[in-house]
Amino acid sequence: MKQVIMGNHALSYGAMISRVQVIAAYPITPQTKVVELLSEICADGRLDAEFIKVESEHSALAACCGASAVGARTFTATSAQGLALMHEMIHWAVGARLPIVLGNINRAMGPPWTIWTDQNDSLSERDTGCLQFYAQSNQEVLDTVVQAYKVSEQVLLPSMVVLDAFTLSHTSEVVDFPDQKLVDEYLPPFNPKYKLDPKEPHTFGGLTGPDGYFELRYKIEEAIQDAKGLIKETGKEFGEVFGREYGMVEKYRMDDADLVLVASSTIASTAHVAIDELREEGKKVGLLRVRVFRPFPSEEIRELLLGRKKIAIIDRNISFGHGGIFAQEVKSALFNCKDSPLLWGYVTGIGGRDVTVEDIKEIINDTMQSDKPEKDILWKGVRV
Amino acid sequence: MKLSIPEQELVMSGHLACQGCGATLCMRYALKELGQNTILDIPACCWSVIDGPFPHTSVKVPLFHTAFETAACVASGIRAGLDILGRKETNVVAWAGDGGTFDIGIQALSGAAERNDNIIYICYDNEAYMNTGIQRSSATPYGAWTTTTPVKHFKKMPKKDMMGIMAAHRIPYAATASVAYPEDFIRKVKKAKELKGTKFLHIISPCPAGWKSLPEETIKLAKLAVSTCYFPIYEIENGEKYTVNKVIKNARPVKEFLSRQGRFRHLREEDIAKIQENVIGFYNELLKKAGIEEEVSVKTE
Amino acid sequence: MSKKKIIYKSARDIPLNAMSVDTMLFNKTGAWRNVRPVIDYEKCIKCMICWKFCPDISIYIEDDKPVIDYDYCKGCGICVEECPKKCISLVEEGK
Amino acid sequence: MIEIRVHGRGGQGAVVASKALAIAVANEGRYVQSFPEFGVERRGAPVYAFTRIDDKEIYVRTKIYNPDHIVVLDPTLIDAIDVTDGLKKGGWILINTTKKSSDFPDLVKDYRIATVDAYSIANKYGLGSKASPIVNTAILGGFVKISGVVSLDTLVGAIKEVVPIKPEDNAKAAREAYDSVKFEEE
Repeated sequence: MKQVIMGNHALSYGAMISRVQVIAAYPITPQTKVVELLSEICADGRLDAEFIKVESEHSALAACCGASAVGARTFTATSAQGLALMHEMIHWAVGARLPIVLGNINRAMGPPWTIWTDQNDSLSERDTGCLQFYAQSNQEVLDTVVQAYKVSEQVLLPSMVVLDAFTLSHTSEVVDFPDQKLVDEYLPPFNPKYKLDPKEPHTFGGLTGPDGYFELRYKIEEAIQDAKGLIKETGKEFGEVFGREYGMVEKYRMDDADLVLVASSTIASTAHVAIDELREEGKKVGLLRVRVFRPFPSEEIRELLLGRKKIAIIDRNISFGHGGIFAQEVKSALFNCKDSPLLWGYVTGIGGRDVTVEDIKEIINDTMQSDKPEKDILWKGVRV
Repeated sequence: MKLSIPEQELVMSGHLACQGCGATLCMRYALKELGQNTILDIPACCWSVIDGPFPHTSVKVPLFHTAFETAACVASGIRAGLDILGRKETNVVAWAGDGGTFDIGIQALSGAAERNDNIIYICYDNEAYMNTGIQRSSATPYGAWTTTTPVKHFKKMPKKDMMGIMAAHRIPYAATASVAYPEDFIRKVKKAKELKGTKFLHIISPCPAGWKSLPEETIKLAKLAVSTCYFPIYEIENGEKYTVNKVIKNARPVKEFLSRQGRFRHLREEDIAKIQENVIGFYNELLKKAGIEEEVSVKTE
Repeated sequence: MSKKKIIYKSARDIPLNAMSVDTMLFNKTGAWRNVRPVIDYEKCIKCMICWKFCPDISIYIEDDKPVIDYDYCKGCGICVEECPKKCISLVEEGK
Repeated sequence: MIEIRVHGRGGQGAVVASKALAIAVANEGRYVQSFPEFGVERRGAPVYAFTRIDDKEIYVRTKIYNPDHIVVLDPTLIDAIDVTDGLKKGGWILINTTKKSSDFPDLVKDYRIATVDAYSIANKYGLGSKASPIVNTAILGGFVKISGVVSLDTLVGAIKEVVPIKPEDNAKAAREAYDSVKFEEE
């Protein structure tokens, strides 16, 4: 059944239909609607779950670690400063191999205070071993929460489902609610092999010297690489059951494209329109939307971008001193490859500045008209 | 032969504690009463190491090692998980040192206490950051040497009154105990086990390395801490009903406690007098709160 | 419960989340001590105070009397100090 | 390059010994590294401390796997762990013990044994407690005699620099061990 709901609520409903059992969360703009709705859902019995209203984001994810460690499916959501405060516990969830799903509303980092979107908060967590999904629509937010649990609970790593502040979180649009019975079959109950259980007592996380820690970290990398196949598998299965297929990336009008625009989140969504308009002008351009940032889709990047003439990448983030983060990662995936295309890295939309269809068309046209990028970081739209 | 404490042992030999470590006895006594149906979560502290390296452990109950600030909130999470999974009978115990309780973990503890989450929080207090080599914490007493309060600048602030803070949260039960009196400590663990809501136990646990005391005198010091009123033993119910256990009528001079520890060797007479005054002052306040009229005096034989 | 320290040869057989699979009993902490407590059973009144205060759980009860397990006793001396009958003495470790 | 491993237990001063030796070497104008086996030090638990000495700047920054000499502060370690692990053949093993080198038959085969009763020297000068005397400075006196890495006076100067308390007593202990260490001169 379809409803018109905002992105925040898509996150809450995603958690609801995934039958999460413990929620621990702390409010932060623009995520507050997520926790408010979940509080009502728990209160009126639509979801049989314990909701711990913790005193900080650090404690939110810590409480989730405790709950997940005893075998309960757990959920939390946060944004920007809250995600940064959780950083230590994201490492903890990964090291303890706890499949917690964390909704993150992309919001720029303060100071100065800002509540508008960019990707620096979530991307700052890229080295922790937590999976990262970037949604372009409220429908994808809801669908991805369910898929994230299915993947996480098999690889035993936490997942982050990311949506833009306001352009998704507070934007209402039509969302189809998957049938609960089908979701229950698609996503079986969480039943971990090892957990905190007095009947079979174990200690988790004891002091580990150089003779063992190296191997434990190797296994985490093994698991996150396995996640690539699982993400495609579960995305395909989701398509068969619910009619919407998902993968590591989304290809849009790329078949004969000489120039491919690489983008993510709502900028990628807007880019569909820019691509259509430029196609009408006879320009052979296509869009590659990166849906999963960790594990990074290097294989798809090589398969779909090698041999193209030009690549333009839009980053709504900046790794100070080096440039856009998607650009860096795409470059590194294409390195060591024969006929890897020239690549223009654009940084735009920082701090929630709107990125319009015109802006994206300008980016593509600039790329077409120049024979090579003048600089590593091509700022677009900043008043200099 | 009737034992004064339960015979079952849920802590095993081979653990890595120093010779004469009070903290191992605290755990041994607590688990004797808590029993097998218990889950521990332990933040950074001596016990993070005492339990032993991966893949070994010295306790017979599940133990979740966690980050320094999170003893209480991880316990809240464990409790919520167990409750939703229908395992409400399992004891959930946050087990932390003084640093993880008085300093870095106090926010999470206050959060759990304010929510009255059904957990037992036990702080074994050796009065400094011992696992990292004896740095001062807010549980370090006035006058003490630590590596961060050198003798010329010994700790000027008094020990933080954690029980007062927990009383202010109106939690159902808070109590202090001493590792020298396991019967009393175990009675309080049992009481905590049977109450719902947040229970806080604060047990003084001498540390030979950090207090610069003899390993064999750990129990002797834990007794002197009580008999000198340095560490009063009492209970607070719902933040208001005070009960003083082992009421001390005339206290042994606090010097007897201080003099057996190298961390106080530098104190001059006037420093010791100041400590004596504070110790007796606090204890008299406590007696008043417990409705006990007469005041304690210091034995001067 | 084996009495051997476990070292994992490869990532294949290492438990995922640094989970314990054995006790610390392999670690004979008795090697730490340089003095050992010895009970004089003539004077011992079997009050079990030594058993009660042993931080290494290395005094066990056998037919109603305390027995020191020298595999694990670290020689801290608490039992010697606390014994009401002073019937435990400290002996220099095999000099 | 000379590499030395000091064996002790937590709280016995192995690390301070390695540091004192390092300062002495530096005071004689040579290059040195001094580092503990970074791990969990617990009073009583076996610990290791390492010193690397050379005439030129030392670039290697790894553990020491094949020490030239070892110093054993606590005789009970000999049964508890393999103190000779990686020790170069013919290297010195200086043991704090009242026993003679011939009492260590399996060690004497491959290595040169020296013994010094550091416990009684430490007790004589009130270093540490009766239950756990601090023998590190005493035994260093013995080591300097057999290895000759630095002069006794330089060592005593370094000891006074590094020991937290009783510098004079520590110095005397080192001198006494220097004189009383027993070893067979080839």
